[in-house]
Amino acid sequence: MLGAVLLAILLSLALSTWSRQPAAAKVAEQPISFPHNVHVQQYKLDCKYCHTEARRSEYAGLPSVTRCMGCHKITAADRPEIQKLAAYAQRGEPIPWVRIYKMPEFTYFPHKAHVRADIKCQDCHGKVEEMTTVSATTGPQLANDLLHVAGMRPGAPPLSMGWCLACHREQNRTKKDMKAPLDCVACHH
Amino acid sequence: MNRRDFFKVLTTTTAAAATAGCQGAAEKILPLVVPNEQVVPGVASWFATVCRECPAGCGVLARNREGRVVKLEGNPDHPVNRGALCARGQAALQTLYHPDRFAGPQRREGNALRSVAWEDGVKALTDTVLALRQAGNGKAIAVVSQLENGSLGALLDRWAQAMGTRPRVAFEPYGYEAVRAANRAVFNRDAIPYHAFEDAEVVLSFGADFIETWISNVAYARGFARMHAFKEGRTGTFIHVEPRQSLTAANADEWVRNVPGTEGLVALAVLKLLIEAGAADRAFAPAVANVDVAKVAETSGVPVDRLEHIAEAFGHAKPGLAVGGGVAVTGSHAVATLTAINLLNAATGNVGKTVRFGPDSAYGKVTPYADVAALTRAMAAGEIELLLLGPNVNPAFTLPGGVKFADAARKVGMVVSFSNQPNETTALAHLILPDVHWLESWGDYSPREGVVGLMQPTMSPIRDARAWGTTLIQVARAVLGSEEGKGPLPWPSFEAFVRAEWEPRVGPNWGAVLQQGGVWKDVAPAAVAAKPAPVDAVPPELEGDANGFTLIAYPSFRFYDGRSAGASWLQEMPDTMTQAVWDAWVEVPEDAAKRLGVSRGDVVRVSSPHGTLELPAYVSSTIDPKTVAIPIGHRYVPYHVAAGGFNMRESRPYVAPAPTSMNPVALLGGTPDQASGALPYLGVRVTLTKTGARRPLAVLQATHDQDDRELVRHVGLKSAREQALRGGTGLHQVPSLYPDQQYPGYRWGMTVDVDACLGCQACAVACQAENNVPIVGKAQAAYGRQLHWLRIERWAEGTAAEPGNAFLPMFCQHCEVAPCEPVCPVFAAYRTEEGLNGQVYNRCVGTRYCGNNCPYHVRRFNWYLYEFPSPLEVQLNPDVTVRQLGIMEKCTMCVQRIIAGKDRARDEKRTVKDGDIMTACQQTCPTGAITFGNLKDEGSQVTELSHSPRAYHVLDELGTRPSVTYLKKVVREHAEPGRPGRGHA
Amino acid sequence: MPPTTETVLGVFAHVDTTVRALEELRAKGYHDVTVYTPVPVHEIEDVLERDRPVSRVRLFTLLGGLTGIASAFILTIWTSAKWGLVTGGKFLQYGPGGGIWGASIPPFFIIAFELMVLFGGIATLIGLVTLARLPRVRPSPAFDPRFTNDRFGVAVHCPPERGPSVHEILSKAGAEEVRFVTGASV
Amino acid sequence: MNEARTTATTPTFSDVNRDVIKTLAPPGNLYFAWMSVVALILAGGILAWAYQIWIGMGAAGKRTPQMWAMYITTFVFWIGIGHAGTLISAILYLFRARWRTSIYRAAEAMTIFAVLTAGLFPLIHAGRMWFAYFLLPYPNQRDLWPNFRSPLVWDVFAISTYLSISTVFFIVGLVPDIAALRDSATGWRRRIYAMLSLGWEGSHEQWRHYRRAYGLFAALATPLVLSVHSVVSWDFAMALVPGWHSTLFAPFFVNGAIFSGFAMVLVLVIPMRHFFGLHAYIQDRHLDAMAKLILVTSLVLTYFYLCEVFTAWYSGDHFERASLFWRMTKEYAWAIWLMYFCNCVAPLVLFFKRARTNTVVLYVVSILVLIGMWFERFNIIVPSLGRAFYPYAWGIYWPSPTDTAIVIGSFAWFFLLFLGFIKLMPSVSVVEVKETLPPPVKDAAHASHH
Repeated sequence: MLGAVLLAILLSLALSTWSRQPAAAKVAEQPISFPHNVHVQQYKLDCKYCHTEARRSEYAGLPSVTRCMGCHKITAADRPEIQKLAAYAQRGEPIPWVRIYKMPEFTYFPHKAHVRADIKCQDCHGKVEEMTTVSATTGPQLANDLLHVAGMRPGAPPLSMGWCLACHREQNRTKKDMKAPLDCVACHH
Repeated sequence: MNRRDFFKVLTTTTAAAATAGCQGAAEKILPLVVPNEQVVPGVASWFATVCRECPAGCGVLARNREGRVVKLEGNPDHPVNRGALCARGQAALQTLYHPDRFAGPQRREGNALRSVAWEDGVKALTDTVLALRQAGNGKAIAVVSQLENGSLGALLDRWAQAMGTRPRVAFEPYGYEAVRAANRAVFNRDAIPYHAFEDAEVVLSFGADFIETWISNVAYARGFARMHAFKEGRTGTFIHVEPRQSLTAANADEWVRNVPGTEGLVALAVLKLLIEAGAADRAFAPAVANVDVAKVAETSGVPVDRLEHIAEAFGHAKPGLAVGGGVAVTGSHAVATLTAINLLNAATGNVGKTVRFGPDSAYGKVTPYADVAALTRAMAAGEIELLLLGPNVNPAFTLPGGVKFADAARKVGMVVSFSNQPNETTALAHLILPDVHWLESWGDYSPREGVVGLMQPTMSPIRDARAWGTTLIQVARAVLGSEEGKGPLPWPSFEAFVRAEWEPRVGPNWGAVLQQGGVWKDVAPAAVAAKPAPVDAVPPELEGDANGFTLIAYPSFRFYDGRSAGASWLQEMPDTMTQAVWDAWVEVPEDAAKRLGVSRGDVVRVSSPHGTLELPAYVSSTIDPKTVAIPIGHRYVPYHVAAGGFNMRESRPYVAPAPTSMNPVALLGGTPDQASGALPYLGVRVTLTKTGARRPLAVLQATHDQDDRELVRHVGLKSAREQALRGGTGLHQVPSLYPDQQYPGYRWGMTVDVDACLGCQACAVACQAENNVPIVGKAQAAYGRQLHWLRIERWAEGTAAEPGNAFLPMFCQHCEVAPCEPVCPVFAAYRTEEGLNGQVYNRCVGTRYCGNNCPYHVRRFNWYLYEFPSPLEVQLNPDVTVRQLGIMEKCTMCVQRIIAGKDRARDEKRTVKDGDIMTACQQTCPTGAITFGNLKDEGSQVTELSHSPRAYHVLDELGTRPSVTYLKKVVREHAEPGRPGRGHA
Repeated sequence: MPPTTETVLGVFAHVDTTVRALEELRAKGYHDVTVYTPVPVHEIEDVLERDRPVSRVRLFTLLGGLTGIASAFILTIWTSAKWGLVTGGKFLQYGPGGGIWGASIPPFFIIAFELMVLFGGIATLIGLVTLARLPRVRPSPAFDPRFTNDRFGVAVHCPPERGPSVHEILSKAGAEEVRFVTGASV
Repeated sequence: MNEARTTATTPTFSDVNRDVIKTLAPPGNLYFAWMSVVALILAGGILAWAYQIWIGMGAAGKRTPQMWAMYITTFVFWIGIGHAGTLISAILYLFRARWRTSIYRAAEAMTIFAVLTAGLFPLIHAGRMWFAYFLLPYPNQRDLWPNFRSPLVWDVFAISTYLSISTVFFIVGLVPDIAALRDSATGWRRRIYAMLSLGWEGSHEQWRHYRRAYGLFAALATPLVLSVHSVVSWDFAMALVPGWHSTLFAPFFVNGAIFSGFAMVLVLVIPMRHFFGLHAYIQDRHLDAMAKLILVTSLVLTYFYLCEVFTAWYSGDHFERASLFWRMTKEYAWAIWLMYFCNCVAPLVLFFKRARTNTVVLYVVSILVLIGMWFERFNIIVPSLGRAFYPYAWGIYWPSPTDTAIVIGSFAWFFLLFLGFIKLMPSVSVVEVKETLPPPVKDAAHASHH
């Protein structure tokens, strides 16, 4: 009886955490259907060519509309999606991209330090180069929580704390002179 | 494309850490339309400008993140403040993001203000000017600005000339006209000199509150600390003569209480004693021929032996510095007093050494109060048809009650205010054309000769505002019918005017000057000759009941003349001496309080011939028994009132003080002083009556008595010198059974020099700004629920009438053996391997056990969900979590700055070196009382100081082993608590 | 199939008569006896437990308690070693004399004690339930509701042919009522 | 209370069954009136709690320095109350104190309800109660565990263990009694009781394991009782606060818990005896025995109070002395002197036998003891925190309507549970009462060994 009560409490609480922590939108309808695979595989663009801020800022950054137009003034200018882009550029409006990856407010995640440590973008973001539309399922998941409670040790879902930690520990173990912080306040302050 | 246009399109939602995250509608991220090399999202950029919260004109660096200013710091290159900033400067962000800022131009329709389009507003003004000019009545136009001695002033003067108006009035409520008048009389210079506190050995101040507001409080506090703070055995002496124990007085080695208005007598008596002792120029003997020291002692309430002691101390100084003319002691006697002080300086050879004419203060260019009073009379007489009032000009609040400005303003056909937020004067205005905030504007300001600070927009205007200069250029062009590029005002905008003004001065170096924040050069002191004219130190003329109390209306170091009162950080920043927040009070002498039967918080009616105020009493054991004191500048802060509706969660923490007048200036008569044209702030006697009502003050500190707990520790000057020679550390470690903790990398620590701390509270506000610390309102603060991570405590020792005070900045001590940590059930509090007490907000459950177990009580609990009324949330530091309700928080030693500093060092492939990382409190401290650094680095300043002989830990007998080390206050032998001479009865 | 054993139930109103019946049955070699009592009665226990070992419940308790202690120390030491967080200046020392011995053992004793009691108690309950064959979905045929009130029951299980003799023993001992119970064994 | 003695002679086994079953008869209007009152107060408390969760802990009167106040006071109070039951059922069982039998069931129920009430308070008290499960050691995605050095985690273990063991003990004790109820009940009640009784029959084989298990439970529960309040006392003793940091606290708290627990038993049992007419089972000598225990624990408590004062004085520790002096003379002096009166002076009347057997006197003394013991916890928490090391943060706590409503609501919650219990379960143990009665014998000679 007591166990059932405890389990019920635990369930509701797990549910409550899960609903509280931000997880990203799944497949999202973007204002312009942007194919990462074409840009990366066909045109061999480096991630940081567009996401320029990643190496110097907390944020990876999105390319400005003028940067897009730098190529697309000529390249594929006749395609309907590119014409949408041109319209934004003409109006001087930013493109309202739908956000896929988001950290909770209480977590500090600097792209810069990760780029400096030679962590590949794909390590966290998955094989973006193969995606037409970027999507991800991130953040703590109820099923995972329950498996843990049941005594199993499933791999942590992306962008959950256990997942960050697994990689930090792995880096420290495998790479020389690597000091991926495991200090709480390094990310939570 | 220039930067301002860029700001308009830069909109990233990614950085707004304002509200707790939750799932919901898909979040949008908006990239830039055009990339910008100056601003990288996620990386701060810094823009130099000049602080305009008071005429001191300190240099400011604004930290801009994603297009919005989130923090202000002093400009380290600026010669006035050298990186430091006072509390008001720190809180300027809250006037920038003031929720009540006008959304755009407003026009009065009936009693209400209605929004109008800029074109309509400008047209209304243009039409009025045009009509007046056509009627040949240009003199019916008056322009009033604050002290503007740079481009804006020049533009205003050109405009006034072109429109044929009256001469512009540069109105500052604190004008120090008496100082100028006395300098005219003695040195034949109509100027306010530079006071080199740093070069003085003894400072003798006659009511000059230079730690609070006097002329240039950051510069002088800095200079004072360099002269006074104990360093390698060297230190100066500071003697302060004032009828009440102000914050400045509390910092004096010797505070001498005199009867109000007798400063001049004391100065003359000291001069006489010096001349008699042969320590001063005998040429000045005739000036003091009539002075009878014994009589002075009787009139001023300063005993003869005290006077002799002062004279002896001052006579030995090579050089000394005598200053006077604080606003609170400016009365009809002020010119005589300051003349006496000038003579004292001249006779002891300080002029040219510590009193330097040449680098004169901008205050010398203030329009004397007499002219302002004359303008008001002209208004009342119906001579003024159009009154233009610049930003920070609030005569309805700052002019004395006797002047009846509001009545006069009602006689004016059109009152136009350029203020960007509502105040007592905009309530009278017919048209409001909001100027941009100084953080959003171009301009320049010269705080003293040789120093010109350049102002640039640090962000785009957050509200629909337009530079005052631009508006006036437009009006002028419309009135004159001239095209752009032609006529007396050919510039398209004020920005263009500023650039045109600077073009000849800087030429191609514009960018570098902009980055530096201005241009400065040393100005050599001018040689001046002193006229030893005899002085008749008469007492001040006081209106009102002869049996009443002399009213001291003194400038608040929190709000200046009231212009900073819109900042809630300042409202909740305690007045260091009383530790009261939010509300104003009347300081009532103990005996009088007993007679009236009032205790702290009882409302007292204060009546003068010109008005009455009802204020809660603060019973003081230190103030002159025939005097009461009220701070100037306490104003009502409308946005803290609940907007209505039943949303307790948001409205409850914001409780405003009672919406009645708290302005002691309203009690003054306002007849200008004949000799100087100054406003006699010391000019009325008031009567007190008990009303029977209560309005309890929110006083944050429970007691000023340490109860022998040695929180603040003293060391006599002599022993401090001996110890400094001998070396060795003052710390004694409490033994432990456990081995010492090892720190693999850095170990962060701090030192606080109690001897250097002046109690100015700048650090407290800097901390609040840096760390997203919310304010809680008066009622909650009164109940001990304030959230300050850093507080300045005042501890008093000695007698109640003449206590010695020490100021103790208290924040998380980052104990090595921290009592807070093991009691936390979830490891939300733990020790990092770099020696910090980490607090993980998202892990905290809110058991508050740590808060109980912290012997220093520095942990703060989020009792409510504290809201930041829009747009104040824009100011929030994106690097720091905004805490949710129900969790503990505390000082983190600015861990976000530590992380950023380590990151920078790693970019340069090195380790952090001393000075790389500064905490917010350390950065802004004018006196350098706070040091932060790596305790494992043997060469770092913090290591050196923590091994100082003066070092101690607060409550060290508990064995908490704090990482914060305090340095004992050095007291002059005669002033040591418990020694005769400090007035131990 | 005819039953291999038969149950004879005697209902007694008094303890002394019950004891007398039991003594008699023992003397006659009837050991397969179930006694129902409203309360545990020493005299009856004395007769029945004369040469039987003590209940094995205590083994459960012991094992439960030991499991509790062990799991508490494993849990506390393992979890604190996982992060090695320092609180209050107490930290894990690695190296000589360190390792898990550097853990804050004294506070963990409290957890160990509590888990010992908890696991011991739960194991005891499990022991009780298992050994006493609880819960019992259907009442045994020999049971009579009066046995939880004020009557004592002696159910003797014997080969059918011995039934009458048991009946006689019980009646003689002073049973209020003696009857044959059908379709049951223990 | 001068009710007529209903049974002059010793009851028989069937009398016991009859009398106990009688208590479960459908209740009258008075009962429902009480239930309504209690439910109403409880509703107020629940509303107050909801309000507090919504608006934040600021709704309660806490502040710096009193980060803890009435919630922890009441928490410790209820934990203390929860001591008498297991003490009676375990320790007195091991000591074979026969007078315990008639009251132990009510006391045990009281224990469980008190612990259930107490258990709410850490939740009510937490700033983010929705994250309170962070205190439980369970595997999770974050790879995080609680801090086993924290007394609060010890609390979690101690209280949940205590609640589990007490509940098991209670249920095990109930099984034969419910079987008795089952055998006299009909209809749905019978089916429910049949389920709850686990098919208990009272066969000698069942009794054999039962008695052994019961003894083991008692043996486990005995140190547990002593440990729980010791652990709770360490919440304070492990902290640094002057007035808390004392090795005296564990025995001091345990003794106080027994003291208040017995007072609460009397408060519950005296009306129960009156309304259910259980004078044959809960006799004056039972009350007398409990009164004696209250007297003894009161005297011990007085000794502890003196020790506390002596330690503060003799230690020479400035902080301790200042704290104690302040508590005894300044703003909260009324509370400490009220406590001294209720806990040390009032129980002295129990030196007189006439007082010990007079239910009115006993009842008044018990109520005073409960008030005194609530204030003892208040005096430990609120004034000590208000006058700790740092004079800057000295302060006075005032309760707010919210925390007052919640604290009062907790009493309603407790009484609601107890009122429900007495009508659903045998509030006097059938089996154990019978055990103390002379067993029915035909031949008097056989009964001689009693």
